[in-house]
Amino acid sequence: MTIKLWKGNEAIAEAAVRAGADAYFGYPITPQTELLEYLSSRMPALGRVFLQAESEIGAIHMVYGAASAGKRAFTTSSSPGISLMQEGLSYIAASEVPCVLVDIMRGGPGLGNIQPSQADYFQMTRSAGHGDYHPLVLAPATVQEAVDLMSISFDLAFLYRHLVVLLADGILGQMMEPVEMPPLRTLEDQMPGWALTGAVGRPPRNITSLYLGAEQLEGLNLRLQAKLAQIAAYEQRWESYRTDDAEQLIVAFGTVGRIARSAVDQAREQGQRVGLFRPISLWPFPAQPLAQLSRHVDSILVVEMNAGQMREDVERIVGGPVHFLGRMGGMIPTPEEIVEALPMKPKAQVHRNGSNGAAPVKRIKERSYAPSA
Amino acid sequence: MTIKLWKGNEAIAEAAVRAGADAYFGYPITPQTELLEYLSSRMPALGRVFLQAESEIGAIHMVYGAASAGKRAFTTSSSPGISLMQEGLSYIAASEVPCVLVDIMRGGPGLGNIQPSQADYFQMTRSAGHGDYHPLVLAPATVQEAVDLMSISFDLAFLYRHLVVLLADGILGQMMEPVEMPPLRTLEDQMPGWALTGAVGRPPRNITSLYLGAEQLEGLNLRLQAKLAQIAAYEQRWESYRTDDAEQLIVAFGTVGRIARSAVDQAREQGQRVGLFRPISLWPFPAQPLAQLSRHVDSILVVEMNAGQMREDVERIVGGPVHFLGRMGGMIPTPEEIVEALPMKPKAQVHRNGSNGAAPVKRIKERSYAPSA
Amino acid sequence: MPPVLERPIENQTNNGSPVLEPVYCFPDSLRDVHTHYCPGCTHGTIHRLVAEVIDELGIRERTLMVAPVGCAVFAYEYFNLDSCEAAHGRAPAMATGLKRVLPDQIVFTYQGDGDLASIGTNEIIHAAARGEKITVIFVNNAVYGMTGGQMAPTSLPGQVTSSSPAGRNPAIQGHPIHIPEMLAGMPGVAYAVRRSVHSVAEIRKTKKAIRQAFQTQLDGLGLSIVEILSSCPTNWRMDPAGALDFIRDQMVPVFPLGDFKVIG
Amino acid sequence: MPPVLERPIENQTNNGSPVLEPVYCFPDSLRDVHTHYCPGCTHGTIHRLVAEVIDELGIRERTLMVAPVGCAVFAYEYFNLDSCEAAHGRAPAMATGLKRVLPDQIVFTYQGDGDLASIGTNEIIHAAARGEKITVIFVNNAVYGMTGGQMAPTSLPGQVTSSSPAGRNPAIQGHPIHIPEMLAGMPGVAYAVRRSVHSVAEIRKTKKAIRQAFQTQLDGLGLSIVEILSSCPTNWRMDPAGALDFIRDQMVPVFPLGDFKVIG
Amino acid sequence: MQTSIVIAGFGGQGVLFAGQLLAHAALDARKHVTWIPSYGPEMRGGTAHCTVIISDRPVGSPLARHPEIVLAMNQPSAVKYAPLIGLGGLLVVNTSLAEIPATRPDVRLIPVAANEVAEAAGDLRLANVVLLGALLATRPILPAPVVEKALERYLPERHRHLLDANRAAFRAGYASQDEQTRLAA
Amino acid sequence: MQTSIVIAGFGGQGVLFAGQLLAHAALDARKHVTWIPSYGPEMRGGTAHCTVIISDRPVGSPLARHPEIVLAMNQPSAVKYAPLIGLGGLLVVNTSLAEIPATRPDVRLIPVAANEVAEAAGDLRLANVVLLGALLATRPILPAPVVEKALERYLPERHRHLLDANRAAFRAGYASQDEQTRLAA
Amino acid sequence: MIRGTVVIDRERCKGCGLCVGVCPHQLLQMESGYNARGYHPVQLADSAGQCTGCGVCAVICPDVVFSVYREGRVKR
Amino acid sequence: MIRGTVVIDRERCKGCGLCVGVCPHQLLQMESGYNARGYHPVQLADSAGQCTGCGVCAVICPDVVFSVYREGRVKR
Ligand SMILES: Cc1ncc(C[n+]2csc(CCOP(=O)(O)OP(=O)(O)O)c2C)c(N)n1
Ligand SMILES: Cc1ncc(C[n+]2csc(CCOP(=O)(O)OP(=O)(O)O)c2C)c(N)n1
Ligand code: SF4
Ligand code: SF4
Ligand code: SF4
Ligand code: SF4
Ligand code: SF4
Ligand code: SF4
Ligand SMILES: [Mg+2]
Ligand SMILES: [Mg+2]
Repeated sequence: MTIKLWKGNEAIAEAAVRAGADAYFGYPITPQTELLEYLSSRMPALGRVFLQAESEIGAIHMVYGAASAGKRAFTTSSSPGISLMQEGLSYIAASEVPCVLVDIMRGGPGLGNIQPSQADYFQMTRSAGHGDYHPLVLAPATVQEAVDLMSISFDLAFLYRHLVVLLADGILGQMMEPVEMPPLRTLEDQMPGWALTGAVGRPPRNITSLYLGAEQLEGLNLRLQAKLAQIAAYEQRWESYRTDDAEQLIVAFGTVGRIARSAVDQAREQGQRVGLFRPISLWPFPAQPLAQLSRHVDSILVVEMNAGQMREDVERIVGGPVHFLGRMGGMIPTPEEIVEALPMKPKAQVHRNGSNGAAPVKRIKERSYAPSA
Repeated sequence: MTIKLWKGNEAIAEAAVRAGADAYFGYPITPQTELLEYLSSRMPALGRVFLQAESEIGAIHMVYGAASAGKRAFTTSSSPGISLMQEGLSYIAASEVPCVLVDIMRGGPGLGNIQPSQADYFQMTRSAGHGDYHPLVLAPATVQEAVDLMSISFDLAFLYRHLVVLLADGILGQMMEPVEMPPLRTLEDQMPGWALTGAVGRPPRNITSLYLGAEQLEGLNLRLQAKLAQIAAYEQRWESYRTDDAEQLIVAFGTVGRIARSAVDQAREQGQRVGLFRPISLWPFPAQPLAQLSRHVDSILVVEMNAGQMREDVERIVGGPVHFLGRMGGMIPTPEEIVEALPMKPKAQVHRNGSNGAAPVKRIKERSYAPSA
Repeated sequence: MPPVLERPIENQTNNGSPVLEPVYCFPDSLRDVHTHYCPGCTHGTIHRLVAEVIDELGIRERTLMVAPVGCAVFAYEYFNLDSCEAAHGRAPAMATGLKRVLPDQIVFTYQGDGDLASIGTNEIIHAAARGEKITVIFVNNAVYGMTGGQMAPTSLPGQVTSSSPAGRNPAIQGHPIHIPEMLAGMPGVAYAVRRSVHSVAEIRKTKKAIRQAFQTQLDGLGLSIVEILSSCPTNWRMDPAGALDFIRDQMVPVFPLGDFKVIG
Repeated sequence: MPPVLERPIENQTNNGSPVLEPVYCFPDSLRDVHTHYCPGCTHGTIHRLVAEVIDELGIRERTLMVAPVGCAVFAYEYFNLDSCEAAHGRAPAMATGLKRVLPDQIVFTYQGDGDLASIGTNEIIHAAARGEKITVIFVNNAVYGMTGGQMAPTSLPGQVTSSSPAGRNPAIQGHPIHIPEMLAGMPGVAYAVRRSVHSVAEIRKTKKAIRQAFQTQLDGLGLSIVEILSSCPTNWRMDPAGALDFIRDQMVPVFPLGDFKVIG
Repeated sequence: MQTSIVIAGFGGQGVLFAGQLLAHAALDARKHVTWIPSYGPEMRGGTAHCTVIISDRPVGSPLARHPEIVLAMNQPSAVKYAPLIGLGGLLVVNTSLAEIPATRPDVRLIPVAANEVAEAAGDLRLANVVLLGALLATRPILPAPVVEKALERYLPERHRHLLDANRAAFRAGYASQDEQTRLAA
Repeated sequence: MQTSIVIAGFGGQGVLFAGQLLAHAALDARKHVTWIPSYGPEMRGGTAHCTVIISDRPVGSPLARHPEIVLAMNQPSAVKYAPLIGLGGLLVVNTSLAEIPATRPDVRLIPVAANEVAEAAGDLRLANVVLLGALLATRPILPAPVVEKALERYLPERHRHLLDANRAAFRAGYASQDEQTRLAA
Repeated sequence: MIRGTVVIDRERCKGCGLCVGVCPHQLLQMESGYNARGYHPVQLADSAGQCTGCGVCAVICPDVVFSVYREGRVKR
Repeated sequence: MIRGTVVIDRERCKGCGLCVGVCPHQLLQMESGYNARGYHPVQLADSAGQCTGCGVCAVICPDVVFSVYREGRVKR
């Protein structure tokens, strides 16, 4: 197999194609537009469905429709567009229709900007929209990992009949990295037993999220919760890096996860025993492995490109407040900045590059409940 | 002042009118429609603006517009409609335009049903939409409290130039209770210094959520976070009931909070030392008082009409797992059920009403991370 | 001439009278369940017409329905078809998704006026602009029936509803919206008509139009839509017969019946 | 005759020549800042026309603008007016909110074709149906300019864009959508026209239309909308002059210029 | 002291109003009180019910899974609620439209031919008030005069002309049980 | 070993392609590599830049606040990036369009009249490749032949006819520094 | 005149009365009794055998209550 | 013929060239130099005083670069 340079957005698109995507519906929004543009020629070339929708709301409901027919359907967007999909996502989850969503996050709130961000963590891990459920949320740190996760996302979606979200940010969407692409999968046209195909010689099938009776709707919810418990049991993904002897633990996901990796290396060079815990599945959050690791370290530093959203999960799991470094609005933490934010300072003062007159870094760094309370 | 029976939805509407609401824009959805219907005659009668929008998206952006003119503007909806407003809410928060939203929650996910629910806890407390912010979320337990909170909501919204959410459920919207209404406030027409009124003899004003530069957008976010920290410092509201000598603590909000109050009384009658902590502001969550209380009790039971959304906050704040009782889809926990879910059993077996052949109660009751991990 | 089923289901002897043949039976495309519609509500009538057409065209096993949010929210339980339930207003988008991946199936939406002409206007207009080969059964009863009779964009000037207690005032709340007229101008739309179910004669014409709408889809010509003026005795606070008169006397003048576009 | 400002701003002596009077100056209603528009992009032209009209009507201090999401997203920084920035497509709803609470102010939206004719179709149609007394400047450049030239509902048949690489195929992606024609049928709409800025003569006609649109609002007659065919040299991959020719030769035949409704 | 009352019947039988009347009266009697209807589409054409809770202290749940008192105005309501009544509870049943259901021995059963009594009092539609009268005669959860007063104060404008008929119906209902109670005593 | 390179200039000067070329070459040389552009509306008519990171181990941040190497193709880029260059870094500046900026003593400055050199090599638009040549002559972060090979392999189809000109421009850029380096030596 | 008859699905009827108004021979009337859902269902009062099987009752009925039968072969 | 002139805001010009094509007397041309934003701005080459102040350059210019002046009183 060959390794080629791929732009993140295009690599994700191609990975979806190779994973057997039958239909794509989307709406342009920076920084994910290349996904849509790439698919606008690639899907028709393979005789598959590509359709630019009139809006994100249109797109998610087209996906809902195509997925109801048992097809591998997906859409992609970025933060404001994802907000518009919240109702549709809730319907999809409640109807137990499998589908895949890619969110290439950008700066918010509001129109914000088009720079990278991780501020959809809450929006995606805490039930997209109303009601009780969590999408299965996967957060790659490299283009290769994005491709690998995209490759299994439809399988996961169909296995659990659930919504699978690939959560990345503008950096991952826009950057190029070497990628080994999986081969194009040819899927037999096997219609799942719940799909709408026309009621030929069988009773009709309905796909709905309406359960008028409270007991019926509680029944659906108990079924969903049971499914989520299963997903939580089987689908936790994470990476630990140099944690074996770590005294200080950094927790970071996605792009920040890879930056933190550099920070770990830098800190190690300076003699600090630092490790990295990088959740890959954000829901289910890899709670047990983190809880276990947390017992062996002296301090935990969560780093995010948001105001501390994953931090809340980490605090809940480790049972107390943690240190936090957050950059927002498209500002990207540097490895140096992360090292500097580590609570325990190295004994020896170490020379460090990169302090030549740059403006002082604004950041949130704290150790209390207050703003996240 | 007179006390009268009021239906929750109508009482909230009247309270908004008396608090000086200038403009209402809304879209029908059960179980909050009476709010809209009531205002459709009440607002025009006072020469104020009532407009039925074409959708919830239209409604929230009309509110955005009217609020940008410095007016007291609000809308109301229920869970699926709230999902549709997520993008607009994020814009409003980012633009720092004050506005008030009432969410009379119903069963989800998806179309679900129209029965009461508390499953918008995440959607409302964890940044409505994309980006880093939290609305100020107030959760009344009685119609009187709903009226009292509605009465201050515009003031809070204007004080902080922020989004204030009154979060209730179908029960509170539909029930009648005695209410003492505050008087009709007459507000001088004082235009705030940021409002769009026409640039008469002053430089133009812009209301925007666009900050193209990463530093600028981080600047906005730091300003928002500082404001949220202030709100967290000043706007925590809660009620403690019979907690002085409590060995077991129930934590519940809104309608479940009032039901839990009965459960506390019942358990006390059975000799159990039980107390209730009822957060009234869900964001900011009254973390300190709960943390303090938690140190004096043997066990904590969180009860919600959802799968355990507030539970995550409680676990984070008390630093470990708690007991949980959740009903969903419109099922309403009874005091008896809550008492039964209390982890410590009373020593003496106590006679209890209400077990005459009713179907066994389905519920989520657990003590582990699994499904919420 | 009464509507005649293509295939008489059974012959039977009735009280010793001569052999009687069924001329009117329960359609295959409906399920024999009780509907939740109010007495006299013409949603039921329209359900039957659609089912009869599907039966007559012999397409039951390849027809997919997208139900709306509105009083017809349970339509998927009443039709004997594969079907799904869209979010409020989004049925045309969901139908687009279905039809694009199953181009040989027949896909139709069944939508109310709040659903299609208010929250979901964007979805119907763009399905029409794209020329989606779907059929739209658009039931206009001039109110939000399901939520208790609030004003709809189709409510008549002066109409008192639970959210226009002083009567709809066009100067404040605007004029009723005319969907087939609006869509007829689009090349992607092949069939756009308005009918009513306020009398036996009109019901028969409506059935013909529904049939032609499905035929339009079978012929792959573009989007077909039949707006049907329908009654809501409950929210109009009328008896069922009075409600039909209201359609005839009040609604038809505002929503003229007719063909706005017929291709093929 | 060149457009003439009502009030000559200054007299000045230019290189010893006789007294010259200004006939064309920088409008008060624009701010003297650099815009981010591409060279030759006619968004700038349209900005100027709107500003001149506001100046000439003397309504700068009571005019509120709602900017869109699109290349004109920064319009609020370019106009010397109180203004705000709506979410993508929602400008008519935001304008409704503003106008309803400030009925004496002049409220206008400035929107692109992706904004108004795609994601925001619902908002414009219902603002029109309600007869909101707002003015809509609708800039149709047949692409999503801001995001890099994807197909819009207004893209021409055959037009190659970054999301219709084989050219827009009406059989798959539908035909272009005609907004003023669609709105003209609504009683709430008082003025609905299409203009272009591809030549000096058309620019002058466009200015007159913009003026009449604002006058319509001043007269309280209903919603006024001017669709303006505009260039996007960058995404069309043309030089600015070629882009104007493209409007004339390719766009105008698909989007005929004209008055679709004029009341008052 | 806390009493929960469910009033159930067909839509149109005035069950919601009967409950509101009780709630108003309870408030007038300076009690804590809640009223909550069944709501939503299932109301349509089907059955309706409401729950009233009257108490000496703030009311917790406004709903009662096992109400102490049930007023069943039709057959489906009688069938549905009879088994749910709380220990030692009371079932008032409109025998004009319902058969007397089987009840547990601890439940007191009050059959009233409410439609007939109402018709006699002037209007068939007053069966709801008849049942209220019968209830208060049996269990004085509120003083009857307070309820009569509430009738005067809260009868909606459009039914004002029926005030006397309402009062008569209430008294007839009350009298029916008064008598029976006396007979039973 | 890790090297971060920023290439900046006007839109249309080919800064993104120059970066991609470097990235392709780095991959061909079996290095870890990332490339990331500036993106979004500010590209329009204004300046564009991209960052390439070439490393012996997996790349953490694909961005560098203080890049070791900057190729500034125009004046604004030179002004913006000169002060940001990392300690001991390198600034290659296109003196055809930019004045030589003031730099810190630790920064090595390579002025190249790239437009002129490119024009001489056959096409003004090849200034980007000229600068790359100059860079590789100065700091051999990759072997020059690998970059030339990459040029062959990754030049987009529509520019194929310019392959020879590209190669010539690259060599001219390389030669310019080769010579200067020799002179400086 | 063609002779015919109708079969009424008593439990489906919601007693809306629409059919009563359209039968050309006034053969339909409401029962005084209730069906299981609490409606007065319609009944055929055709002792004279006047029903022609014209089917307009079936056309107007929103609840598919009627099956209509006619003497002789079905016309196509 | 009316005499006039134009004043060019050199820094606003984006060098799109539209004005060059519409001047009836071909009085406008692009500078070879750059302005601060990197564009070749337009310049007036009217040594013969041919400019009539007709203003069509101002009408076509998307970037409000021109102020136009004319001799005599402004017509109203
Ligand atoms: C997003 C959302 N908004 C609002 C509602 C509430 N809702 C349910 S049905 C309905 C109106 C239906 O009216 P119409 O489409 O005219 O159908 P009808 O009931 O009249 O047949 C509304 C507003 C909802 N379910 N979801
Ligand atoms: C909800 C949402 N969806 C998508 C976008 C991305 N977006 C920004 S501008 C734009 C298109 C603008 O096109 P148009 O309205 O035609 O304006 P133009 O740039 O052509 O002037 C899009 C899709 C967004 N910002 N928000
Ligand atoms: S409410 Fe109206 S539309 Fe809905 S079922 Fe009843 S009569 Fe029909
Ligand atoms: S991209 Fe197109 S519409 Fe946008 S500024 Fe450039 S030329 Fe104008
Ligand atoms: S078939 Fe005709 S005649 Fe017979 S009952 Fe029906 S309407 Fe009357
Ligand atoms: S029309 Fe149908 S539902 Fe109505 S009364 Fe007649 S048979 Fe019954
Ligand atoms: S005003 Fe007229 S003549 Fe003078 S430069 Fe401009 S276009 Fe030419
Ligand atoms: S039209 Fe304006 S921006 Fe274009 S070249 Fe002429 S002066 Fe410059
Ligand atoms: Mg309707
Ligand atoms: Mg556009």
